[in-house]
Amino acid sequence: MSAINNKNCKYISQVEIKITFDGKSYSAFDGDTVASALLRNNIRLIGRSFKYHRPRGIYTCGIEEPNALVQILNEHNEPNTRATIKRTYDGINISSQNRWPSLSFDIGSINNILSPIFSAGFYYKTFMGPKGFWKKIYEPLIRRTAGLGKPPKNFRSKSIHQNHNVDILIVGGGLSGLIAARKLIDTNNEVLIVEQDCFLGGILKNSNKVKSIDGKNVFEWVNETEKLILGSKNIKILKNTLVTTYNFTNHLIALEDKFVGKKIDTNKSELTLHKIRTTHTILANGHIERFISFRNNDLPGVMLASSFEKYIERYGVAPDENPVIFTNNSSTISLVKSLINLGCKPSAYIDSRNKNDIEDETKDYLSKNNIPFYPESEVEGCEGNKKVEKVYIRSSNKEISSIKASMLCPSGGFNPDIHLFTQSKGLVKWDDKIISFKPDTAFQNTITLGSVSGNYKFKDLCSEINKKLSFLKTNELNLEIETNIRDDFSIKELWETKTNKKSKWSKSFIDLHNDVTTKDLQQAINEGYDRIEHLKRYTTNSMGTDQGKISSINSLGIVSKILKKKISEVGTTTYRPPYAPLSFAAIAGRSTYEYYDPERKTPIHNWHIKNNAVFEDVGQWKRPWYFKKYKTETMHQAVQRESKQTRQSAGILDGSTLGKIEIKGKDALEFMNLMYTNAFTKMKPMTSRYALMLGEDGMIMDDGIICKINDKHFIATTTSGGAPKVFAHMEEFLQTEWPHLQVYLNSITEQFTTFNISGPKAREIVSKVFSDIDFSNEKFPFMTFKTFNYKNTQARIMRASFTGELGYEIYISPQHALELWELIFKHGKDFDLVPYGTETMHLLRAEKGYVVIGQETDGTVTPIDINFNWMIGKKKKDFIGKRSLTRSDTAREDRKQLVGIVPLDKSQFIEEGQHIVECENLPSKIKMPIEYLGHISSSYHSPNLNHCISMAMIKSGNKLMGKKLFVSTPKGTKNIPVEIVSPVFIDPENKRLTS
Amino acid sequence: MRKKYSFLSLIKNAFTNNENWEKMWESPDPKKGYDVIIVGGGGHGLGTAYYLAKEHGIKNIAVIEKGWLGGGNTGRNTTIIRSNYLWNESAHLYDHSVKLWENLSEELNFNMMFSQRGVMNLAHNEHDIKEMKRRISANRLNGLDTQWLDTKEIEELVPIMNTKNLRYPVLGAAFQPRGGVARHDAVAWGYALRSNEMGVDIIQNCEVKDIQTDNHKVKGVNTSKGFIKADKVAVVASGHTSVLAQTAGVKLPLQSRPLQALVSEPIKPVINTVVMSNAVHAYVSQSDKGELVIGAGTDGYNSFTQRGGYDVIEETVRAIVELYPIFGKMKMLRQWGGIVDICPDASPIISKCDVKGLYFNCGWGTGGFKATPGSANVFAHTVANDQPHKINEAFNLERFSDGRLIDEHGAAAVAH
Amino acid sequence: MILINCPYCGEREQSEFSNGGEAHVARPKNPEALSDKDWGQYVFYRSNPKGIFYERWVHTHGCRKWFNAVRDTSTDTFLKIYKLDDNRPDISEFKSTLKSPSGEPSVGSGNFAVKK
Amino acid sequence: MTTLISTDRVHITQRNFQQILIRGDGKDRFNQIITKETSLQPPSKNLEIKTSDQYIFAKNSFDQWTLVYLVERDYKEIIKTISNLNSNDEILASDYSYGQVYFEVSGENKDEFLNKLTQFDLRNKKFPDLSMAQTLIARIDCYIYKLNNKYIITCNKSYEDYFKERLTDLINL
Repeated sequence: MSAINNKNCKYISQVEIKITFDGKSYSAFDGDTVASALLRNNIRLIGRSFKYHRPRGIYTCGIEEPNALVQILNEHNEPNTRATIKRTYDGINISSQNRWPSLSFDIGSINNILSPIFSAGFYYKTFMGPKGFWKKIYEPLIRRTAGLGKPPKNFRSKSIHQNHNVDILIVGGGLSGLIAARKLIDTNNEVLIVEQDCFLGGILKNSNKVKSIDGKNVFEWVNETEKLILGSKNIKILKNTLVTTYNFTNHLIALEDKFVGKKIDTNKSELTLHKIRTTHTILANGHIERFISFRNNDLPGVMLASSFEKYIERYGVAPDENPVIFTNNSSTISLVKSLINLGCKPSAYIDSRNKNDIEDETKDYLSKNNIPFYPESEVEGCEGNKKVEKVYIRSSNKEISSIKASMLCPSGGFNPDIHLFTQSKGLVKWDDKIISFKPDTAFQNTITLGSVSGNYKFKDLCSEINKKLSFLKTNELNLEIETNIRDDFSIKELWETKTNKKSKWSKSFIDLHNDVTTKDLQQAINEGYDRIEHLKRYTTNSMGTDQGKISSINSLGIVSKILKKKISEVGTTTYRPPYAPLSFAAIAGRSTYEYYDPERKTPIHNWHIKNNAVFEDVGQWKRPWYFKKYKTETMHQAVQRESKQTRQSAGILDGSTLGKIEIKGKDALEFMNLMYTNAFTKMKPMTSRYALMLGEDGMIMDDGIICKINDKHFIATTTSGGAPKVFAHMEEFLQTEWPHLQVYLNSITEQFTTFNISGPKAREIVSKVFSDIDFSNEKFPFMTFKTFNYKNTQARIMRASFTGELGYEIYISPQHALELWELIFKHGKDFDLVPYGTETMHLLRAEKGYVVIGQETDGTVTPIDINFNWMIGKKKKDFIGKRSLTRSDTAREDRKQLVGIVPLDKSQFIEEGQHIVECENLPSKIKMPIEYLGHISSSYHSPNLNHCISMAMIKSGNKLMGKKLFVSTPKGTKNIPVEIVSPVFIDPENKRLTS
Repeated sequence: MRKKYSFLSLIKNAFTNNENWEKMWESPDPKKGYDVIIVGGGGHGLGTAYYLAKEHGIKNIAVIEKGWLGGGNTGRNTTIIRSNYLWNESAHLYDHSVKLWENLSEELNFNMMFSQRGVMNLAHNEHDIKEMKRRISANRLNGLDTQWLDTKEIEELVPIMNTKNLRYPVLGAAFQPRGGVARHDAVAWGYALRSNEMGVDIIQNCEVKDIQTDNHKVKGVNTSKGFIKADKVAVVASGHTSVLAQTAGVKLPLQSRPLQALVSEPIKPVINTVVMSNAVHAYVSQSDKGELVIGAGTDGYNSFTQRGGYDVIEETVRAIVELYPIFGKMKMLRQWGGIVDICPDASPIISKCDVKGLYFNCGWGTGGFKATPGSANVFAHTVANDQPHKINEAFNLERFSDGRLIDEHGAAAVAH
Repeated sequence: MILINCPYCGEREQSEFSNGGEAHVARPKNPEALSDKDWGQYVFYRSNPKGIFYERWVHTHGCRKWFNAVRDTSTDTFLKIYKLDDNRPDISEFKSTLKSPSGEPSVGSGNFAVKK
Repeated sequence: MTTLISTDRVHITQRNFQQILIRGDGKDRFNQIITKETSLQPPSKNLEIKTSDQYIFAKNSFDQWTLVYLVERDYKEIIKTISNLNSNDEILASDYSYGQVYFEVSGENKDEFLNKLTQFDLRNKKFPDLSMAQTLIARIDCYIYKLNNKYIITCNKSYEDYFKERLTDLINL
């Protein structure tokens, strides 16, 4: 660790740890970031730039870093990690990115040699070669050189969300944030302070600018303040947490790293995403230093002045003993003082301001410490092999001299960090005193304090805060703040320095991350991309992972010069959230992987598991798809077995997932007549009816069976998928269209489990189970139901079936569900009762010609299309969707209608989804579209008929009974000859249902 | 074709330090009047101007854009191109577009970076499978190249995808090899370049306030730069189309909703095809810069803020982190929203209306970018001949009265 | 995310609510009397203003009650929330921030951050 | 009553209660019938709870009340109460006794713990004692009752396993 160590830095322990960078081992202090650790070992080269693969070093000391992105190999290869933020720990294994074979020798730098050809937007103007070349040759080449880090390894994170509801959120635990917090101690506001570092203090700990507060040194004042806050009842502090997103109505997102400086324990949550709902937001997130464009301003060894100062003060390491300082403002003198305190000395102090604008204190201090001083001068450029070796200075008389130096610290002034403020939809305004944008009109309850509001003075900081927080009616707080720099900030506009070097290869960068040069800006404007958004998209300026934090305002400055417009007229590009790259794992939180979506289970779910059910996802429900009788039984075999056995003896299905709605009230009958197509007026009590529900567009939305207890009390069942939609649909019309109707609704889906038993032997089985109920045909006819008391619970049995066999639907309280289900099987054993799943249910209902909503219907099918005219109450004045049934298109004769289809050759199988055509063969390569009559909606091999049966929706199907047509096959060109038949394949007269 | 771009042009300009590239398009002030005014300077609007000039010889045209050209939805979509729609009319319209995409770079001599790397729609349950098998069969009969992939084939095409160990496993996919992605900005810039060369005026930062009509015939438009006369006005301004139609007394059944998207930070190539998953609202492809471009669902309410709610981002990322485990260690770089104008049947409107000389092209919902060249081509035909082209005949305004809808919402919700 | 003040339950996260589209579109009393065109207007056409918009919300994951709201769709600001049976507030009560039909509002939408 | 989680600052037990869901207009006649059948006064203010150690009577929304019996009663009585209520046309009562699951959450850190699963504002000034709310917890529709410094959370039985896994998973993260 050869670099100068600032012993009296209080934020770094002297405990040594070992880190590995590109395979070599280095030692560092516990508390170092990757950047400060590498600087401690005098490592300058850290990566290769995005496009030209030029050598790049550490440019800043924070989130705004454009260059130092590294890969953390022992953390699942996490790419694009900011070295200036990532804290090291013993054993961390870091590798540089975007270079092959090695960092010092990178083939990619060929792009730099060819760079005159690769000007801005070059890829729009070439690579158009012969067809397909782009995909096969050019694109793979470009994609391989682009992209920074290598892809990470698979990682199932356990990061969580933490929601907060507070009155006041303070973003930033720096000087302004702490002053605001002290004013709020023990008031009745619930306050949350969010700080991105692991220490409070902000500028107090990151720089040498403030000497003392109320006579105490800054470290003591911060500790004293922190104790006061932690002692308060109403203020909480979140450290290592960065606010990334400012949503509408004061809802902010912040990311907390729970393993800062520690090895990640993968079965703990390594990140917490805080979702903060606040009444007031105080933005005290400070400012960001911007750079200056000059020749080779991307060489390793160029580092922003305040970042250099932060490495000394915050991390206790001086990256270089004699850096050159190049500034256009009055703030960099504090860096000089830091260096002198360490026994170092800047090798030159270049200040571009006019001689008489430069403060006397600065001039005196520089001459007292005989530091070479170049007023009214600027850096023309710098040179060196993969690091700064020489700096060229253009003095006030325009002559250029050069000096030896290994580090160059530019400072182009400071931008208030307005990213979050603009995300909050606030408007910013240009301020000529600080030559930057600053917050102006807030859109939400947003208050900006300190340097983020454009106020760089320390003296009147307390009065600004007291005034802005006066509405909170807290105590006045005034502090005596002593500074190492003159209080009023002065700056002279300087975006770039020109070079008189005419070489095509000399580059002055405006965006270090995406390798955009100032020449690219000029070229883009020449080509007509003069709107700032066009410029950004054409040159990709400030579109990198740093979003141009240290350079986007500079690009506006340069563009306004070229266009001869004021900067506020040029405007800014959209500040798109997040403020800094935000971990996907944290955004997802714990609601993913096994918790992505709930698994809803019926009360007898475990019985299904014990009996080898294979499950299917139906919405959030897990429903038995089929039951394996033996280990190797396939679905086909199981379904054939279950279907045959149900028709021959008896089968039972767990139908608990079907929606059930209880409808009761004085006007229940009128309501039901309006909601469904059927007429319920003449329907006798204790009977049930299959009913259809339409949308206002006349298309079928859901179906179900309605049980009428009396004119004022109904129970409706719905499809499993349709349950929430039908309940909401009923509530909507009751509340918004027919509030005069007195009707109440309750969803009772989970209050009753439902067992559907059907088959020739069904009556015997249920008679045994419910011995006190008379199941004879006379006493218990088809489509009627009985309510009874089962072990003191309300129960109901309805005679209906979706299989076409004699069937009963049993509605029982979940409390006795398993016990009853097992009792049914006990009795059912001697009648060969078989449990079946949804696949068999589909097959059996298809044999019977019953439709499934969502399979035969797809939102474009009316009741008439599937021969349900009988379900439409003709005499009813109105019901939802009725008017649409008579529209010209819905009343058309040639609409698609429901038909049955059987192959002429009984051994052939028709695939679902295939289409009905009139031609026997299809061309192998279909050029012109082929007319088709419709599609196969359902198709099964029926074990009861021993051939394939299908249902289809085809144009004017009713007129095509008996016609011979063809059905396409997924791959082949030979179509299957078929015949159009009635969709009811079994028991058309419904004898089995009604006997 | 005056400006010629090629590798040679890059080398020639390298010698002069890239200082004298020619201007792509001019940004003049509007003339008093034009034969045709196109309201909306996105891909569709600029494309319509190009085809009017190139195929119908109408050159006295102005494209009027309220902001900067290509700044609306053209600059805010996830750049996916496909044509595997269910109904014949949609399949023909979108495939007309894919055919034009296939040599648009050559035609405009401006690289659209159209990469036919295939588009895959994942099936997560039995209902998805049935719906996709039907769509594949319908596509095949319409001459499209959609095919069924089983899980093994999917894993070969997308090695980073986790198909089995997730809440709704991937059971298969419908795959269209001719689908893919393109560079969205290049479309607007390419069309602007070439139509400007043929004499079309491209007027930026000029907002159309209302459309002037006189007994059911269009007269011109009032703009922030004064009144401009025109015999024909073609409005192609996505969500704002219904606002402007209102000023001419025409009602459109549009609803404007935010549709959000996000990109990850750039990494080396990991995915070489486009993967869409409707059930979990997550669409993924990788841009040439290495960023993974991810599309989310629409927000549930009308809005023009080009933002949308944060919960929509969370919904999509929840699915993606499970579907692609490498995302566990990657970061989101940017999130934004476009405004998609949706028709009740999720199909567009490319149609005349009761007012003579007034035409509308809107209602593209989430399908706008992929349709850009095809839509512009048939809209130009409609405007030039005052008669719809065969391909966009069905996408008229009357369908909302007679009920002849083209419902692309896909099958109704899950049932059984 | 937007905070919505349910008239019955107070301020709740927007994820608890569902939007019901344009408000005050009463279902025709006698649908049979309408022409195809007029019936089509009721079923398919809803206004789509950029600016002041009268719309319906329902507290789906809460009290499940429907209510109305006036919202500025250019900035997603709720200007007024009122119950179903309250009468429709007059549009003059609300001042849209828009200067022109499709102009950007004077208050930023995050896209035009610079005060003109 | 089974204990799900028991740390020093968060305590969660799973309970079982009988419950009746009542719908009506809340006017005088409605109140009279309810008082007659249940011998309890239904609360009239939205989201308000009336409670004793025996029961919780809550008004959940404009036309809905829930009566949760904290101490188990003879189930025959509950069925009788429900059918008596239903004999009035303008009242709908449904038995919610066995289709729901119940969790009791107490402990000093209960708010911060629950706020890992829901964005709902649990602070007293927004969610006062003796009040209830219907909201989303762990992506599931729940009822949450606040009484003497503890919460009773109920949701549909089909979510039981998922809800319990979410609670137990969080405690050790």
